Amino acid sequence: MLSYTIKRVLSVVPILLLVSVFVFLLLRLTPGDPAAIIAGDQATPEQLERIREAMGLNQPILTQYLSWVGGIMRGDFGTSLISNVPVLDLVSQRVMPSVSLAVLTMLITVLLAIPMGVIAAWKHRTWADYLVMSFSVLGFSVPVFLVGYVLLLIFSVKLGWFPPQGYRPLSGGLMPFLDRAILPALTLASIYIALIARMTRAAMLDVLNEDYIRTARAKGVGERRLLFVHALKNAAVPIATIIGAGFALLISGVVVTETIFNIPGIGRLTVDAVLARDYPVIQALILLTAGLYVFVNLLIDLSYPLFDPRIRY
Amino acid sequence: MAMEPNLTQKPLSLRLLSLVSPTQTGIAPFIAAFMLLAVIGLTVFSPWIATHDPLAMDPLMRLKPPSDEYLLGTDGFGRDLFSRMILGGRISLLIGCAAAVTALGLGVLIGLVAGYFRIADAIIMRMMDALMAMPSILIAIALVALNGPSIGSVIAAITIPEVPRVVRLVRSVVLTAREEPYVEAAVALGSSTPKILFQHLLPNTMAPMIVQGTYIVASAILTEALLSFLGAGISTEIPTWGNIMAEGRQYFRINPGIILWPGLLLTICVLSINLIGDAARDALDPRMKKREG
Amino acid sequence: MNQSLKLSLKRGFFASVLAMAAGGALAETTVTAVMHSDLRVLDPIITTAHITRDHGYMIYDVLIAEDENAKIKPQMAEFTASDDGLTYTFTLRDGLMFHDGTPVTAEDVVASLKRWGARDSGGQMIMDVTAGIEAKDDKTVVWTLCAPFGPFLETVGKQSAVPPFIMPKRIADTPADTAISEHIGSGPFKFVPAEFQPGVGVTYEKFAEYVPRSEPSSAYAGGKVVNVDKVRWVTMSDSQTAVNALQSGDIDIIESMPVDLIPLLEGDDTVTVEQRASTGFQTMGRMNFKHPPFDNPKIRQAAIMAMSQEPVLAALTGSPEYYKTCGAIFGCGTRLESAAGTETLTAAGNPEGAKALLQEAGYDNTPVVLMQPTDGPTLKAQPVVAAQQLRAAGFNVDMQPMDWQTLVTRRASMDAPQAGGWNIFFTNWQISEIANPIGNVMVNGRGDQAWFGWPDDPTIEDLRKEFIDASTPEAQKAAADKIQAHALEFGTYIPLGEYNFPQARRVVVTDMPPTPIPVFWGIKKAEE
Amino acid sequence: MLRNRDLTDAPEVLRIRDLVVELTGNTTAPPVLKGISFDIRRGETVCLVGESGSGKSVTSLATMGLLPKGALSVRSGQILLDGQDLLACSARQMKQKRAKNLAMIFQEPMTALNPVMKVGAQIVEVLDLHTDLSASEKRAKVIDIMEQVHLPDVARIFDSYPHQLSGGQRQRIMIAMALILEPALLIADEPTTALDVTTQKQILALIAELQARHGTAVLFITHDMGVVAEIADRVCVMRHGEILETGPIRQVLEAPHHGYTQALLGAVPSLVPRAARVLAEKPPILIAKALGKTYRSGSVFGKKTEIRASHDVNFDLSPGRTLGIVGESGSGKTTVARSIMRLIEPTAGQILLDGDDIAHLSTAAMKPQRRKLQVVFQDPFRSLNPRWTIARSLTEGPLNYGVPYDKAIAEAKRLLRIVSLPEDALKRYPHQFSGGQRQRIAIARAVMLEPEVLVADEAVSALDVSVQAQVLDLLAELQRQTGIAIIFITHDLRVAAQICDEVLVMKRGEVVEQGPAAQVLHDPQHDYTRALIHAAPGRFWDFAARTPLSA
Repeated sequence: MLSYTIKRVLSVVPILLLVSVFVFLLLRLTPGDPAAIIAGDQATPEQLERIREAMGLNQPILTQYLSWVGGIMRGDFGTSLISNVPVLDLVSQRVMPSVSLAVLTMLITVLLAIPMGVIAAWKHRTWADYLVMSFSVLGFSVPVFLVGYVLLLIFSVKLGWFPPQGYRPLSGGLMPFLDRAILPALTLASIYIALIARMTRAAMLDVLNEDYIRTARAKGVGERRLLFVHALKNAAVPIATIIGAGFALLISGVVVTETIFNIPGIGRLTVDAVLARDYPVIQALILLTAGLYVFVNLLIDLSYPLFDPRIRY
Repeated sequence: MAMEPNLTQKPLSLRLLSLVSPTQTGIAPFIAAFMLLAVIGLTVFSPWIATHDPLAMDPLMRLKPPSDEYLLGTDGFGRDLFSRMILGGRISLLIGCAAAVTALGLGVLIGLVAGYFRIADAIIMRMMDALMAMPSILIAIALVALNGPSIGSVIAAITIPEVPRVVRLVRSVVLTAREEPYVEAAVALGSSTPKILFQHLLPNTMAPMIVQGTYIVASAILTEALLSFLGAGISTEIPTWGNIMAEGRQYFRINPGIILWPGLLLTICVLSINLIGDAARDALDPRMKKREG
Repeated sequence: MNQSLKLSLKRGFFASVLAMAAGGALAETTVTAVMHSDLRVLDPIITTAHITRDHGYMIYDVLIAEDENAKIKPQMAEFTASDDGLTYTFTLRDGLMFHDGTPVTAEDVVASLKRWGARDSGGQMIMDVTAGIEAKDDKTVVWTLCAPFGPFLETVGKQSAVPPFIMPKRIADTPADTAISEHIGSGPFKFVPAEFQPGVGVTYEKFAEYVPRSEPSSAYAGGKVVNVDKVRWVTMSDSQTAVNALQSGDIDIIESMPVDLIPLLEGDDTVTVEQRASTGFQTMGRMNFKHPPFDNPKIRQAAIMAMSQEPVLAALTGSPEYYKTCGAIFGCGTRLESAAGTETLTAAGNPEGAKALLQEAGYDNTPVVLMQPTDGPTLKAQPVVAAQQLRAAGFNVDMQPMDWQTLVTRRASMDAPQAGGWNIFFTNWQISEIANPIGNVMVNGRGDQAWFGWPDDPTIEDLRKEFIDASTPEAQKAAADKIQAHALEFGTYIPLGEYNFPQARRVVVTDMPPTPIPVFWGIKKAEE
Repeated sequence: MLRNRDLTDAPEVLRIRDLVVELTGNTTAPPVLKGISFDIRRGETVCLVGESGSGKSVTSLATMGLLPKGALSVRSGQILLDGQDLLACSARQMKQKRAKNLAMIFQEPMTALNPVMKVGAQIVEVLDLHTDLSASEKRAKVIDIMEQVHLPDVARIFDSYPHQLSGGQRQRIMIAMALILEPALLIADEPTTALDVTTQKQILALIAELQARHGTAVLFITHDMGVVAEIADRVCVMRHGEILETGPIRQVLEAPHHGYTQALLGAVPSLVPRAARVLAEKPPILIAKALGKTYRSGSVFGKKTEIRASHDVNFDLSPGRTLGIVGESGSGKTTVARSIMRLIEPTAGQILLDGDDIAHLSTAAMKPQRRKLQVVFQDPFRSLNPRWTIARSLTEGPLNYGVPYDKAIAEAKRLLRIVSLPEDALKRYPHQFSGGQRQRIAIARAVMLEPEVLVADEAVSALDVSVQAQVLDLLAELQRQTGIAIIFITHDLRVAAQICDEVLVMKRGEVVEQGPAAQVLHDPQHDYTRALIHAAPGRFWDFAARTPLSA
């Protein structure tokens, strides 16, 4: 188990290295020039050149890459070219809103999607199944921002139940947090619920066809126990896997949702940074989100033995 | 005990035939196909259906509510929303199909190589893992920023994050298929590696690729909308559902139709494609799960 | 529905719980504003971005400033000019203090002026004729010129785009092209570093030790009395969100209220929409003089002829209430206003005339690369409408969409349009920035040294010299008229009219100074 | 020995009358069960025997009330358990009866236990559902039944997960679970088919032992006549959803009425090795010397593991001869076959094909050798590319070696006649053929290249016994005509006895005994070979001759 864990953790390193190379190349090939953004409307070409020099944008790409990676090794992700604030400070200011939104979404999703999927599989080819599946396909088919705007229009503008925008930290109390977070979380959850309900259903259908389910029935096990004790635990591995894979979906959903509901999270930070060509910020953020994605999936991988004793590391 | 033959044993063409039999699939795919055809018809024949030139602007007639003159009202430049919406669908569908074809082409090629050659496999899959780990929407925005918001760069931006998914799927199919006795038999019969790759293994990927292709079309249409929404979409000169909605964003409370109508059309279209994809999956390969891998 | 019920619903589902929890701790007043853009760059000297200038007015003070009658008045310093116009003496008033507690000295002023002079285009023109800036003692700064510079005080006292903000010497000693990393001024508000989140918001605290001048506030001059404890600028991803937030009471002010959304606020008597100042912005197009087809003056002329301001302004603004056609390159309602040469622009355009002119000029259908920003609400509309107008006149327009940041980079490229250059783009200016030939960078005709587009136009340079040398307002006006006439004929740039977005505020916020630049002294906020 | 018990006085436990099961919602298709009737008395074992698709498993599932929902349903008939009609019971009543009154064990012990629950808990669950015992009483009762099914180290196994147990142990757990409440009826659906013969023998003995102790009525479903001979009191022979013949075991084996029964019995290969063929003095075409394959998996951190899949295999094979490689699962027999075929590269020894050592040839160097060496795999449904027509599959090999298409097609037609398939088969796809037909096509494909050696890897194991006989005949006929040498990999001693000249017995990667078939099978020297032969079900009976074999 330990050696497997170490091996898995180490296998993350080349992936992140590749990510760092991809990101770096991608950005250095873009035509935008942060110096021009800083200098503003009235700058002359010489002024631009001087700013570029001062920012180190004139060094060879490899030198820039190495100094960046070297910095990361020392825990220094660089400084925003635009606002001159250390990237790590920028990110740490913005992490909590995104993380708390993501966690709330996960909670809502797991609480709703798994029972939905289980019921759909159990009531296979009945109206309950069709209802869950229809919702699920619909969840995949509606643009996230449309869901967001419709929720906003109904629950905030028309009914006035929730504030239309903003974020309150959880540290300020659960209610104020939920007041602002519930609509964004529901928006974000729409596609995620669709994904996980669908996967749960598929995994449960597979499991329900297994011989041991027939064995359990032959023992006289009741339906509820059959579903939630015998079947669900066996379906847990694919469900956990899709929760991990769906994490990518969550990240892109976060970007949109934060824009609609004006939440000061890392999603918006990244989009802003891309549009402003703030290289150090984009690099750090893509690397960090990629790292997070890899880490979440690593955790899920390592959690498999909890669900399935056959998997041993 | 002998095994029961199952559906996957039939050639693809015959399995596709079962798609058009309602007893096999239920009625949903037929409704979906009908809706999709309706949407495609609307967009393909948009020049004849459109009531106005979708590009002609009249800033003095901007943001008009729906009327007999402007069926769905006008947008922020005074262009006819209905005409733009049906033309926009054309571009959105085009982007979706182009992205799917490109992603499948690249993915199948890379996936075949990764699945069959163990040495290439390790390197390719590491790179795919890295690509998968990067948040796709952010790569897409960056790519559009890189090449400018042209149709081509939007297609590329949507395609590239899809490729690793296709590669993984193809690879897993190849890994399974290469253990099939008929592939080993082909080795024993002296067939060359390219022959095995392209004649025995490649056809195996077709069924999952058709299914995956429909899903990519659907998700590409959504991604295009998302990119526009985040300010990295195609220019407003070429209407797409995405940029019509993105422009309508700030007028949502004034005229929700600017977002809702294209959104509805897009949803119907994507929903239909997804339903057809599900039906294709059930018909072609009951055990293949959506977006797994 | 009665008002109180509506209000209580608006407060939200859980918000009442919040109110109870936070009850009683509301002693301090905070004004929250959504500004026209997001504050990211904090160095007001290195950038010309308006939002950074606005930030400068919060935390820094200036030596001299314009009052509401456009007269230069003392602010930090009294000033005297020698009769020959070669020596200016500034004497700092008492009680000036930086936010770190150190007093403001003449040394600080000298350093700040030098950094500004190295960076600002007007400042550079003065520096060209400057013999020296010296601190005579702690309170006195003497600025000597080697030649008279007519608009000296107007330039040092200007508000835009880069006013000479005064900062401590140690900060002002930073080279002019390196961004400063410490934000300490002697202005009426203090910057709160811990609450600065680029892309989210920035907070300013009342600087308790600030001593305002005793005279009443008048535009940027007079006593800057602060009546609130905190000012917070927040970023809202789109204007509709901001409107929602304004109505729900999350914010107090929207600096730049999209006209299209004004109907949403109608009937809501907690909110009011108004023009903050009488002058607004000029929107304009600039052609590239270096490359075909716009290296040909006739074709530039044809482009001007092809265009009409009203559709551009309508698409940009939405309601005639908030725009006006105006051909004056130095702005309408300004001292130097002139309408020479803009008859077609302010009317419906003259596509037929433009066509004829193109034919005459032998236009060979060379594509016009038109850069179109896809972001930025005040920049999106002009290129789209202009492209349509140019096409209608027979131009072959290649509209290339890009985000604003790309555009900013690309417009600096002198390469051919096919090799990453460009032919035409559009942007906006605050009227005060373009109100005279010194501030207005577009009328600079020094070829490669000029602003993007790089016109090589000795005539206009001579006319600018004539303006600087003019000793009377009448002579200045005469010179400016000539510049106007020449610019429109030469195609220096295409003025596309003026617009002025209103602001929206909650009625509890009052006493805002009616300045084009949003300043926050004087503002009061009533308890709810 | 055949059972010979008189149970006519014992009370009837199960009585099935005119049971008709149909495809749900499809009244036009012929029913799956066409009105079958039979009884089982207390302490009696009734075997339902038949080939695939005969409806024997459907009968058992219908009795348990476990027909797949939405696919199959009972149209009419009665299933009386101790006089009570199960078809009239509510779902709730059935739930209570299962495990308590009737229990079932399944074919696949690997999949029939819940992989994520400890086996002890899975047995305890039966008691949870049907009794009010205290926790300690339950545990004691479970330990007791686990001891009754002869599980070793019961305390440890109680807390084990299914994957930690062997197949035989899992099947014992299943039996323990089924019998813990001493149900009146036990349904065993092919309970030993997935097990090796030695394990099968133990499980059959266990069922018999527990039946004797508890007086359980057993409904035993199997396709294997050997097993029937071992365990049945009475036999019901089924085909196409009908019971063709019922009777006491001896009567059915000795004097079958129905033609189908007769054919079925006739197809069972005899355990008696066929007469040795005259050894033609030809030099061996294939020689294996000290052939071995070891799988190494190492990781940077974990310890290196080596799995010796096969070791020190030596044999030589002359044209026209058949070598059998016999062993249970995991014996390494398939590894040997794949090494010889060079689908994998051996790690030790030599393979001399017609004098050339092919053990380590590259892909390119191997190509000219491949045509001398062909293979037929076990699974007829996967050994032909489902997307290719038969013509394309058959001509693949010749075309690879530059044979013109016309000639290849002509040869394909000729071979199709030899394997008794119509010529128009060329245009069809594999799914249009039955398993036996496909296997014949696979054989035709293998001999298209006129190879010197044919490797048949469990080539008849997946086929019903009647089809199996046809395919074996075909192989023999081909060998007679072409003088091809055959390596026949099998786990089935009966098949080996009928087809092989020499036999090589493998156990855990080692060859334990080899020699002429008659000698090895008739007079085994090694304990393991003896155990294997001893475990072959029904070895005391010659089915084709309908007489007991004298030992």
